[in-house]
Amino acid sequence: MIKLKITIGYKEGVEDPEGLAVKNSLKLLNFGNVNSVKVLKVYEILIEDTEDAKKEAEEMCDRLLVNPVIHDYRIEMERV
Amino acid sequence: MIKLKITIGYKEGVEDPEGLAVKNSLKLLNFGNVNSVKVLKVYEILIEDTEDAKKEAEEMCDRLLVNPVIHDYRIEMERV
Amino acid sequence: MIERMDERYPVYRIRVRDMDESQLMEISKSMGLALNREEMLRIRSYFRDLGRDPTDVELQAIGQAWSEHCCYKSSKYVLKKYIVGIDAPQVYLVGEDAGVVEFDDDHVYVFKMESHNHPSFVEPYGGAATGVGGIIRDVLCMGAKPIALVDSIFFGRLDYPYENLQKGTKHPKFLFNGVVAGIRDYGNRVGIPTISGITYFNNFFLNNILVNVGCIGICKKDDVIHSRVNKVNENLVLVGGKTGRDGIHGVTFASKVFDREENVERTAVQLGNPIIKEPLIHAVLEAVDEKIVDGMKDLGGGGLSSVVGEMCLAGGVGAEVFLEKVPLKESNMAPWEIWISESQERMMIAVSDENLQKLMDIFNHWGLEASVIGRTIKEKVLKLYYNGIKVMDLDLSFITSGPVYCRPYRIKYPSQVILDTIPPEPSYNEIFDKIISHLNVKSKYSVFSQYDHEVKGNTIIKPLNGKIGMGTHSDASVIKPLENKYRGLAITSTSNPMLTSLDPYWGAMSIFDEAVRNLVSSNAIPHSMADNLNMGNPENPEVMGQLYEVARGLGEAARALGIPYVSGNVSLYNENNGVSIPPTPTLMAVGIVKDIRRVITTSFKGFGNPVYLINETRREMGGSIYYDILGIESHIVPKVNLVELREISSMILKAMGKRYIKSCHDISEGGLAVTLAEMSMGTGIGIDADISSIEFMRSDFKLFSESNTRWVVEIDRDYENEFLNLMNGIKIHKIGYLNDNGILRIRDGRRNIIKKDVEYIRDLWGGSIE
Amino acid sequence: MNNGGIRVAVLRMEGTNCEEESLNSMKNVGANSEYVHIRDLINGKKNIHDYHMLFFPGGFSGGDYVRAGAIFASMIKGPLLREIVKFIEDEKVVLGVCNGFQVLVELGLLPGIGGVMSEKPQAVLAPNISNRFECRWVYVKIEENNCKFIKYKKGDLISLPIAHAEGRFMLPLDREEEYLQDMIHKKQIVMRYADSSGNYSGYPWNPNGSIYNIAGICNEIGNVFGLMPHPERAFFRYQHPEFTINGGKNYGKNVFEGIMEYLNKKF
Ligand SMILES: Nc1ncnc2c1ncn2[C@@H]1O[C@H](COP(=O)(O)OP(=O)(O)O)[C@@H](O)[C@H]1O
Ligand SMILES: [Mg+2]
Repeated sequence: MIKLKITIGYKEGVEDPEGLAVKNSLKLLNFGNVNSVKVLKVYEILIEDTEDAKKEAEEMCDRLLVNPVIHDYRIEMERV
Repeated sequence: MIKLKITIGYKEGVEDPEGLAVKNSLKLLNFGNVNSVKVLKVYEILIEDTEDAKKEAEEMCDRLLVNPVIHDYRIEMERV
Repeated sequence: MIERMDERYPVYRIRVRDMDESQLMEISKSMGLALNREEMLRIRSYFRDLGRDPTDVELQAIGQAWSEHCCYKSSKYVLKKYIVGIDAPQVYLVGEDAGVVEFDDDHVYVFKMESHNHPSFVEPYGGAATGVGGIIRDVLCMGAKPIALVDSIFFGRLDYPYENLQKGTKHPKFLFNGVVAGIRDYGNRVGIPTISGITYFNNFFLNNILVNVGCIGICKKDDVIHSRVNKVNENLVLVGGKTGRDGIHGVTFASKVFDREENVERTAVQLGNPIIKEPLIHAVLEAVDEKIVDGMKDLGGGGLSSVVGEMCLAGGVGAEVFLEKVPLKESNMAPWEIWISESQERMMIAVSDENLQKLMDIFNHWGLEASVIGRTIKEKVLKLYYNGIKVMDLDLSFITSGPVYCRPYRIKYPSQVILDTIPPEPSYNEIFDKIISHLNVKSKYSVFSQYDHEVKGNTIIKPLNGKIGMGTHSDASVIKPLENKYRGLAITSTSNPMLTSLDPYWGAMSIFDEAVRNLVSSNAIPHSMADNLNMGNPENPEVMGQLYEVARGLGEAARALGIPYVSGNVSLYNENNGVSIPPTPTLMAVGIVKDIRRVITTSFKGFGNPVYLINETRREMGGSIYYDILGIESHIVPKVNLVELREISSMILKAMGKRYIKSCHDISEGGLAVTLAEMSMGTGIGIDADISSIEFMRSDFKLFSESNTRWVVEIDRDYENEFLNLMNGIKIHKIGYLNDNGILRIRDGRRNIIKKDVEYIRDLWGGSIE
Repeated sequence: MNNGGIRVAVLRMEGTNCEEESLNSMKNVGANSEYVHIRDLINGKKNIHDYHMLFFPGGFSGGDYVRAGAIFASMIKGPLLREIVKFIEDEKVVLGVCNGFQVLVELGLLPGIGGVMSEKPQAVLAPNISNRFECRWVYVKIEENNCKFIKYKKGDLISLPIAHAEGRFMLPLDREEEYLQDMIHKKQIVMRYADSSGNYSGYPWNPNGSIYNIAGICNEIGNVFGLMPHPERAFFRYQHPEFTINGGKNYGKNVFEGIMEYLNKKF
């Protein structure tokens, strides 16, 4: 089996209301030293062994998980 | 500055509807070899340098980011 | 050719006076102005006369003001000719950000519908969300409290093969899920119910989706705020979100043909922030209530540039603005960026010195930014400063004198060759199943159930009506806007790309007819509409021809019925790789419900009640779901008789007033068969129907024709005679009686055609559309 | 007391968006209700002890980012929790609807096993099993309960609207049975999702996958009540989806009337 780990976040310059809200809340909770908050999502996908896991992961991103206009993503793989 | 990376996921045994939904969608998209999907959330928090960043991160989890009934979390730190 | 004006700040002078045409066009392109040759020449000659060169800020401001979005340069003429200025006593105020119409003696309702097509295609989630955010501001800035949202959304078919997609284009499923999620997350978070809309699939929209969102609000007559400032020395206060680089050139973006390479400008993409909007609504309404707001307008396309220019122009004053006073998200923005940024969640308020502090206190209390960024002046010019440097000094009349084009048009009459293929008679039980599970007939439950359509507790008719656990589609949704009054508003949205693509004129009439039908079905008096015209590339004369025909159809219908368009929107350049979408007008229609306790819904109510079909059925199968499924072409589309529409509507309302009618549903996509099935599903009550009394034709035409101006009504059995007397002179056909065995049975005389369990139909109709 | 009548604070912050109908519901049963921004409580401009009831309304407080109700709860936990505990010990009323219920659970005020509040949450309202926001009407059946102001009788079947994405009531897996039995024993379970005939069924009748079909619970004392359905949207019969069929029912009103009766008697 292969474990794909796809990490997705907003591109630089896309303002994320969730990150902003978390940052503001943390500040109000007296974490005064918080500078910025970025929220990422990780999909850990277990697939059967295959030749081209990387390509498959990319296709998953393309079809379902990611919009390249606003998202950056990173794929990691590991045989398990 | 210190970059805290807090990764939050469901505890073993807690059903993850989003993971299931993604899995089903992937199957419908002909990724037949998908076995399971787990969704994690990552908060990347940039804070000013401090003595006890770890403790601070834990407190953030405790006070806002995590509900211990269903969540597990992991903290990573990096000086940037 | 370009010269820096100041060492410290990025401000430039552009030497347009010395440029030749190709250099001018180069400037238009490199600065993202989207102005054409004539427009650039006009700018050059203006500055030659003035004896100086413009700054980059000035050129950007002109680019914004002359964009299609802001000045309607291609459509103004057509709109004037047909759509606007329809005389009707209910109109209270038009021509501002949203239409204002009389609700009762003390109140007006305010509404508008707007497209957000291009941004939603590039980024479905953020595009749709900011569309909702923008339309809310349009209503809010009139001083009205937003009370409901509408979304009409159009995509390619969800079963389209991935392999056939154009490179770089996202699949309809991705776009659909993203758009619905964007509307859901924004609408639900800001707490305004999304109560009505359209969900439509057709490969017309594979490469250019449509997202039309509408908002309606309610306001005391005394509280209506104009989108203008007409006093000198007023403070211009920018409230709400901060200004960032996001959304720059969104407006000029909408004036261009869609071509992926060039237009994927990330800066035009925003996600919107409902958690700023929610308190912003409270704060603005509080200020309105305090009567300290002298003028207000939302920042939409064109940002500060448009809002200051338009408010001043409308009020007959000028303004001085100090750009360094604008609160920024990023510190290093250039003055021109600040001036035209389209960052979301911002409004401009004009307030006198005397009331300024009060206004600031209100926004402070809600934890929102509010900054005085300038003042109005007597001279009708716009003067802009940035840290002491004068970066703009232009006559308002020049900036706002955008070109108006009378573009060449060619009307392609579809009926030059009339095609009307007639299929062999089908197997009825089979074709019925296909029709009821057609993507555009199926239940849209999976969409509207994701929208909180009941927040605020005022939604009386919801998108789904009937018994809990069952339920069927409603024709219009009804809300109760005032706490202490039973008077209500019915809201519906209609469109039919199949018909408007075959025949823009009759298609437009059809969607008008459907809007009226939906309102009447709910016991609402049709009152006013907003039109949203989604069209292809206007530089193509055939597309302009379609615009003329659509506008002509809509205009004639509205005049005949006395129902005005009080606001609207034109979206042009819906084109991809040289293929324009078919003309797709969408309407948002509003009706008055005299007493919400008397609303009528589409679900069948009582065993033994007789059921009637109102008006004539014709073999007009062009554009029907039936022919779509069979893959058959016909140019014979449903026509509309406006006199009949007016008269029958008023008779039905009269019958409802006398309580003869227990349920009512109009006949639209899928024809009579679908209407009966939908009425059954609400409560699970079946019907024994006989269609032999309908005009003589083959049974499939009777059942699946989409002829206009028709309704099915369930009559209270105790009032059948009274109903018949009242409807004297109108063509009505008794269809049958409601039964108590949960079966939909249709025969044509002695011939049994369809027999289905209502629960079986629900399984087909109610399944997920994904 | 009763000189200023029964005073109700409808709490709000950015994104709570059901406060209007919440306020009206209490107003319409005779309470003297006002909106109170939590900022005014935190900075001491207003005092919760001036009220008889705290109403945590529905909505998307703080955008529901992080987790539904988490931001709201974290904002008031430090500065106000002790006061709220005293408020509860005074046997005043705390009501949380939908997002408000989520806040009460995040605060550790519900279920409140072993005390008025727990240091950490003992339960959670997790994402719906359908993984989507759902707005529709459901049936709930009333349990034998010790809530001080529920007038419905055990076994009553009523219908109410829901509108949430995170409503799946869950207890810690390792203590699920223990906590559940404890709650049952102490009659803390007030209402459970059921089908139209009153049977406890799975999805879609149980709209979110809550364990034991739990829709609403109260604390041990019976004066803190949280529920996912929206009684304030079922206050008038014309709000009911069957209004045009059978005249509809206003099942939600009863909840507010019960609260008024209790408070009037008590204070
Ligand atoms: N995108 C949407 N958003 C909200 N409501 C929708 C949406 N799509 C459809 N609806 C609702 O679903 C119901 C059925 O829609 P439709 O089939 O277009 O109506 P009709 O039966 O009048 O042709 C209507 O109440 C409509 O408002
Ligand atoms: Mg209809």
